[in-house]
Amino acid sequence: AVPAAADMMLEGGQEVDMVLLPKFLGILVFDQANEGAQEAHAELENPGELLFVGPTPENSVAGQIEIMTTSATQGQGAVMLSNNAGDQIVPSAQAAQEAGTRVVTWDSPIPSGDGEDVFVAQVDFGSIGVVMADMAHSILGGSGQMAVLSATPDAANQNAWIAAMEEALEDDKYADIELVDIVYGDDQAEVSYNRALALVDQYPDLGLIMSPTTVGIQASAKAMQDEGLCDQVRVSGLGLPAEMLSYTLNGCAPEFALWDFRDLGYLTYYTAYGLATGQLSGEIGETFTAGRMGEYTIEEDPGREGASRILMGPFTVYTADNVEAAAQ
Amino acid sequence: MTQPVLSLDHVSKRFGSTLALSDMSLVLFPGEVHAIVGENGAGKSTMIKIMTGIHQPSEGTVSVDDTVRTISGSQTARELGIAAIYQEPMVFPDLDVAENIFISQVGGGWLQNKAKQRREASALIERIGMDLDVDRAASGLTLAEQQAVEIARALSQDVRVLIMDEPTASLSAHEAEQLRRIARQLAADGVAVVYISHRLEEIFEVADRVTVIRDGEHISTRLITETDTDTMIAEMVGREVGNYFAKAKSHARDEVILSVGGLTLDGVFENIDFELRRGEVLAMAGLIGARRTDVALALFGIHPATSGTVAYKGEPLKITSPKQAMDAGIAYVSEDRRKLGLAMPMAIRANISLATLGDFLSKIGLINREKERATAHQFRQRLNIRTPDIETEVGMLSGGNQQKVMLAKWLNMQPDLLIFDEPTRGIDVGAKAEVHDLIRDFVKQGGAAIVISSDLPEVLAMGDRILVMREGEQMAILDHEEANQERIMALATGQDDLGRVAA
Amino acid sequence: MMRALSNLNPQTLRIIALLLVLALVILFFSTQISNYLNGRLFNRISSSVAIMALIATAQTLVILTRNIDLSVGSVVGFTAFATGSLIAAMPDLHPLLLVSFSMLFGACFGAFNGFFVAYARVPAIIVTLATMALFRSLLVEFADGKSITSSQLPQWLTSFPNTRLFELGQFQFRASFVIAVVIVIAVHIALQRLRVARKLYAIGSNPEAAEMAGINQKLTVFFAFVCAGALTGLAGFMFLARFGNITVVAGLGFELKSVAAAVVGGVNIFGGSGTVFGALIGAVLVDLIETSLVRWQLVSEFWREAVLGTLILTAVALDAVVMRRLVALRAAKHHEKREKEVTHG
Amino acid sequence: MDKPSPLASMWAKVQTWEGFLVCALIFIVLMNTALSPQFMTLGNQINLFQLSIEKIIVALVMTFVIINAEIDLSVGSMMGLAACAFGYLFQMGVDPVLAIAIVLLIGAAGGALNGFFITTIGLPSLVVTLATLIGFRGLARVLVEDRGITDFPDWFDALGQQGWLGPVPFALIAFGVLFVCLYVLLQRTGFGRKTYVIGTNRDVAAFAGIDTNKHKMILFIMSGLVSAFAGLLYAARVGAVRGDVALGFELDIITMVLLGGVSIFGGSGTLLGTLLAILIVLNLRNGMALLNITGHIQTGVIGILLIASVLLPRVDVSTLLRGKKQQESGS
Ligand SMILES: Nc1ncnc2c1ncn2[C@@H]1O[C@H](COP(=O)(O)OP(=O)(O)OP(=O)(O)O)[C@@H](O)[C@H]1O
Ligand SMILES: Nc1ncnc2c1ncn2[C@@H]1O[C@H](COP(=O)(O)OP(=O)(O)OP(=O)(O)O)[C@@H](O)[C@H]1O
Ligand SMILES: [Mg+2]
Ligand SMILES: [Mg+2]
Repeated sequence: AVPAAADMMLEGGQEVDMVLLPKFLGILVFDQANEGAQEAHAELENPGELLFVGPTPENSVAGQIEIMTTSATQGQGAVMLSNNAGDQIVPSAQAAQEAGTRVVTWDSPIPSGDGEDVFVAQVDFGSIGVVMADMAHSILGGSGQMAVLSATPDAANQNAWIAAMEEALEDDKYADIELVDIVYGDDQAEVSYNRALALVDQYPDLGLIMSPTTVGIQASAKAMQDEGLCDQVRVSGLGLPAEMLSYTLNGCAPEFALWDFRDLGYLTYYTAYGLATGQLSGEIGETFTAGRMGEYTIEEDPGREGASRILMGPFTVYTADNVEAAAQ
Repeated sequence: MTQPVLSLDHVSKRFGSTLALSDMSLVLFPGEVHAIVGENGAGKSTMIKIMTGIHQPSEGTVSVDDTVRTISGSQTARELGIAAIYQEPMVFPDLDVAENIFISQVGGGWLQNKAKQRREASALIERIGMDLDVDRAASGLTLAEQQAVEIARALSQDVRVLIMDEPTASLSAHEAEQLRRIARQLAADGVAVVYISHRLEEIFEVADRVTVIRDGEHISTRLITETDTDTMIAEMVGREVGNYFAKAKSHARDEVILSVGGLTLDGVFENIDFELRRGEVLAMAGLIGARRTDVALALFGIHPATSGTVAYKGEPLKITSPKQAMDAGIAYVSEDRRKLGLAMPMAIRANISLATLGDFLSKIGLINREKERATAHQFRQRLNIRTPDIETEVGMLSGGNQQKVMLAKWLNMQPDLLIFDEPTRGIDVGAKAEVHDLIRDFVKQGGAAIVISSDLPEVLAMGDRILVMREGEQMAILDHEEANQERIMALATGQDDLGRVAA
Repeated sequence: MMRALSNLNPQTLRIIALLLVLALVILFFSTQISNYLNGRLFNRISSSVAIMALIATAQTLVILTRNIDLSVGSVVGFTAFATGSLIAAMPDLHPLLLVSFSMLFGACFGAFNGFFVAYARVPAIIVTLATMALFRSLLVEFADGKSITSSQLPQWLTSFPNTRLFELGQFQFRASFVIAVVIVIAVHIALQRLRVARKLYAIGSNPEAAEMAGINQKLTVFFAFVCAGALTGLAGFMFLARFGNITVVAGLGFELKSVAAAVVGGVNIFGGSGTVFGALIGAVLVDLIETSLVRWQLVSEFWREAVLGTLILTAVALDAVVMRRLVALRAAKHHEKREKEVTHG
Repeated sequence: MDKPSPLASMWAKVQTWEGFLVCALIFIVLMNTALSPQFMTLGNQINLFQLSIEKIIVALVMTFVIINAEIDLSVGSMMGLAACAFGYLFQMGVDPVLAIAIVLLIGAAGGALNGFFITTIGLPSLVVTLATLIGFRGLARVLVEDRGITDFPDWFDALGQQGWLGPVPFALIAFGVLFVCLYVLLQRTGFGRKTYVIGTNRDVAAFAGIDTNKHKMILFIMSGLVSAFAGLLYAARVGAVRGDVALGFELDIITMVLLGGVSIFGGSGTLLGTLLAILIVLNLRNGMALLNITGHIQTGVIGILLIASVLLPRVDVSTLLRGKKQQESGS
């Protein structure tokens, strides 16, 4: 590893074209990430272009592969990818790297780590598990049944987080918390809504629905509220303050967590810029300063051996006390 | 005379290269039955379609009540009181009979009054002299029944001009009679009736005036009293035609090719027994719904019979699919060319080779196009099919020429047993004679033929023996000598008491 | 038994057959799932089926005319989003105005489809395949990364779908469900009684004949699409009210769900026959199966789709076979009748 | 018969739908070349095919199915099922070659299943394949659940990712070969002729002694088989499988076929048309992608193109005829 040059400043003004590639267009959080990236883009006075292109929702996987390939053809300096294609993206990502395009993943990594320079992790996936377990613990008051309502069975990061949570639940502290089921709402409001209710019907003693996806948690909360079940079944997971405000205040979803996607975009841009301009090599241990967000280090990804990550964290746990402020 | 209700002035109609109508003029007066005769492809249907706004004239004008009108579509025609019954009947299979009749009725409020509708519908059907359950879905109707529905539909609106394009083509003598009565009656009520038919004898029963057209041109318009069959035919075909209804002598040989015993299709027909020799023509007579077609379909393997025996060329044969029948050398020329006979949007060539595609294939399964064309050309000459060329879509041809293409398809199979279902339906005298000759040649060369026909003169002209059916039962098999129209009708309608009918 | 049935008309038969299948499915699951048979089940299904019922009705109107509308999903999504943005912008807009906006908005999409199908004579499957993509794209453009959240919506809107109009024991009749059912029944009666509506059947039954019979096909088909659009728009409104949170994926995949519901409900995909009431039952059946499968211990989460596909297929196949038997019976009876008449007369 | 002037015959050719497509294609290619320097590079030209190779392969059989007046909505799910089945078997430690054989068998079986319900039970293909669209996807789900399967043998990945003849990958060659074979099959053989006749009017075909059920069965088995093959190619190209492989591909595939001038009501259309439509769609998408036009606008443009594809050649077939065809193919 290279000697960790104490906070190396990235020098701006270098021209490099970059692509910010979300899972698909039209989702709020990705637009927030774009705002962050644009902010960094301006800050670094990159004369090059920062493109925000993405596939359509129904064509996400094929679309991401296509855009990755085209970016390579265009000789983009870097592609910032919120991967929705799992390892299917690997060949095109590797091709891009061979073509001299840096591939930085954010929000959702490439599971195998192949074809990826570095993953900008919003939080430590392990600690998400712990945090979810803790939220469950405090909501259930230490004991009770909970079920998970995830996005799709293919959502790599949801799967990772659920795995992390299951691991965390091994701890004696959570001995009395029973994870009864994992179901999928396909990240669609109506499916998630119906799944949530089905869970309640199937497990009469269910105390908590843990939904590590913004669509799922909101739909579950609404479902519980509509059916007047909030007092017996609570909802928690990862959600947007703006969407969860009312449910947090009325106790349907007393606790939930999330990170700031603007920051994520901002940090991702800095990383990608550093790599694309050659100021960063991507070596483990390399440290740099990402503008307003301060110092970050490239480290090994504990979740995926052989892969490296930059850990943004920590993320905020929202409760009735702080949610209103965040929702503004 | 009173003022004309509808008139065509120097109307021409072009379809791409074909000139279907050229400089056609025609005047219709209220209260007359105006017959129009002409060979297949003469342009009769086209003229009708111009009157009803389906086609627009390429040149010339249409005027109603002496005022020039552009009839932009069948709705406009309706509003002007012009209704038509087309060559191929058209019903809505999913609606019941009553609804079929009143579906396009104008006015009458938003809601449909089922009871009232039913009453009026039955009244209309009765008036036509049909017996038909008006609550029944139209899907099961026979051609004749469908036709009845269409007529009723036309009658349900007060029409000023009623056009009938070969209305009796699919009707048996009995129903054709009824229909002509209706036509006369309408005329008496002041309606102008246009009556197209290839059955000249009925023209003389029904028409006041008759217009002859040939190759899209107006040849003559005469009072019916001032013309006769021969002149009419001569004008139609532009040549003399021999007496085409003369019965040729039988060519029957001894070898029995087909013997059917107790053939039954449950709920449809039962106990059909007959033998058929090489060189023989067996005619099947009967009213519509007599289920002759179904017998044919059973022999051809479309609706296999449920019981009974079929011996073919001596050996017993169980026919369960058309393929089987065809392999054995049995062919069936359907009565419904539009639905069952021809692939309308496809080329004449492709249609002719259809039943015998195997013969046109090379070892590796490629189609030998030269051979295909050659065959098509040959049949085009032999049956003189009127068409620009053999690549023309069959759908573009006139009814009669379509019929010829369908015959060609089956003749090319060189079958031993040919079943003709209404072989000359909608075919003009000239073509009729040709088809009859074709059938005769066919049997002369040792084939055997079953001819299903609702046209009694034809039955008598073709049949060496005549099998009469009624409601799915075999009434009798008459030898040609003992057969005559009265006798057949008597059997077909179930009043076998000869004395009374013949008298 | 069969004989008795064969006296009824096909449409009634079909509905009876469907209700039988429905009963069977419920019976089956009640043996599989503990405390399955209770008011709760009804409440769940009834409130979740309300939206699909409307869409299936719309789909049926179009299918009857031998057309199809694959754009319903996109229309629902767009309408829901647009309605949401509108009410967010002017929170004290009168509810009725908002509803009529949704329906109008949907009707416009319907008119767009209808124009190309009826007047430009482009096959419906092509037009709507295209507009499905087109409308969705427009939505993404229009949404511009924002999404509608329930916090932006007035209280009355988010609460009305679940307001209980009346209860029968455990059975709660909620606004959304009641509205949906009322509309379905209204459309059902209209289709049977209105003369205009019969023309939908006529056109689907035999377009060529319709042309010859002087039915204004263009207008009728256009009319069908506009009505379907309006109904879909209403569904969009309900979608917004029920889920509150609207993103660009709203309504994704509804096109196939609605076609499935209609088809399972015995609507002939080639037009001419079928009822919206059947479509409603179809929607209920599909929804019931889906919901029950989630609760069925035997099948893991991952088996759901597989089983669902199988069940739909068998349901449709069963229906087809049974109907054929009955129709055959009718024909036989009819024949006998004729025979008798002949022998007597 | 007098020969028309060469110019006139040229014009006549242009007026055909295929002719129009050729012109459109040329225009698009020229535009792309002018607007983006990378377009005409060999790499991009190959990528352009590679990115949708599975779809365009299936589009070839879909052409048969639609000309036959049927439709197969289950192709996307079958591709997914095939890919997942391969992944599953591979994980089970089954020898990849054997696995491939089994997967192809599954494809044929799936097609036969569709065929059975369509021919023997007599259900509309739209309905049957709509159900199997759900069912096959479900089976894929059952096989891989929430796992993503990867690390296939190198030769397998290479098949999808590396050049086979020079820079040309295996899949592209397979496409070429398949196109030629299917072209001959459809346009020159008795089988092809039957496909058209049945599509035009099933009853007429039946009355001419053609076993329409057998024919349709064969077509659907073909469709299933080729879809499975395409699914394998996909797995090889992306080197990993997951439950959502090829989700929603059916619509893109059908779009291409219809764009090629194949009548949705059967009986008319050619493989050449389909090929041209494929080229147009691929070039258009690639061109737009190179110009950084985002996904939803691309789809929108294709959508508009689809409607235009019917409006522009607005010549022959009257709606009546269309209606009739559909009715007969339906009954
Ligand atoms: N839609 C069309 N397109 C092209 N040609 C047509 C079309 N309709 C009719 N024709 C041609 O116009 C001519 C007249 O056809 P028409 O149907 O009027 O004859 P017809 O007198 O009714 O014959 P038939 O007694 O057999 O019905 C024929 O040569 C036919 O091929
Ligand atoms: N009562 C009926 N119900 C249902 N289908 C019928 C009925 N009568 C006839 N058909 C059908 O209509 C077609 C015409 O056969 P039909 O019974 O009229 O015998 P036909 O004596 O050949 O009459 P045609 O003179 O019209 O040929 C056949 O396909 C038959 O199956
Ligand atoms: Mg005619
Ligand atoms: Mg008959």
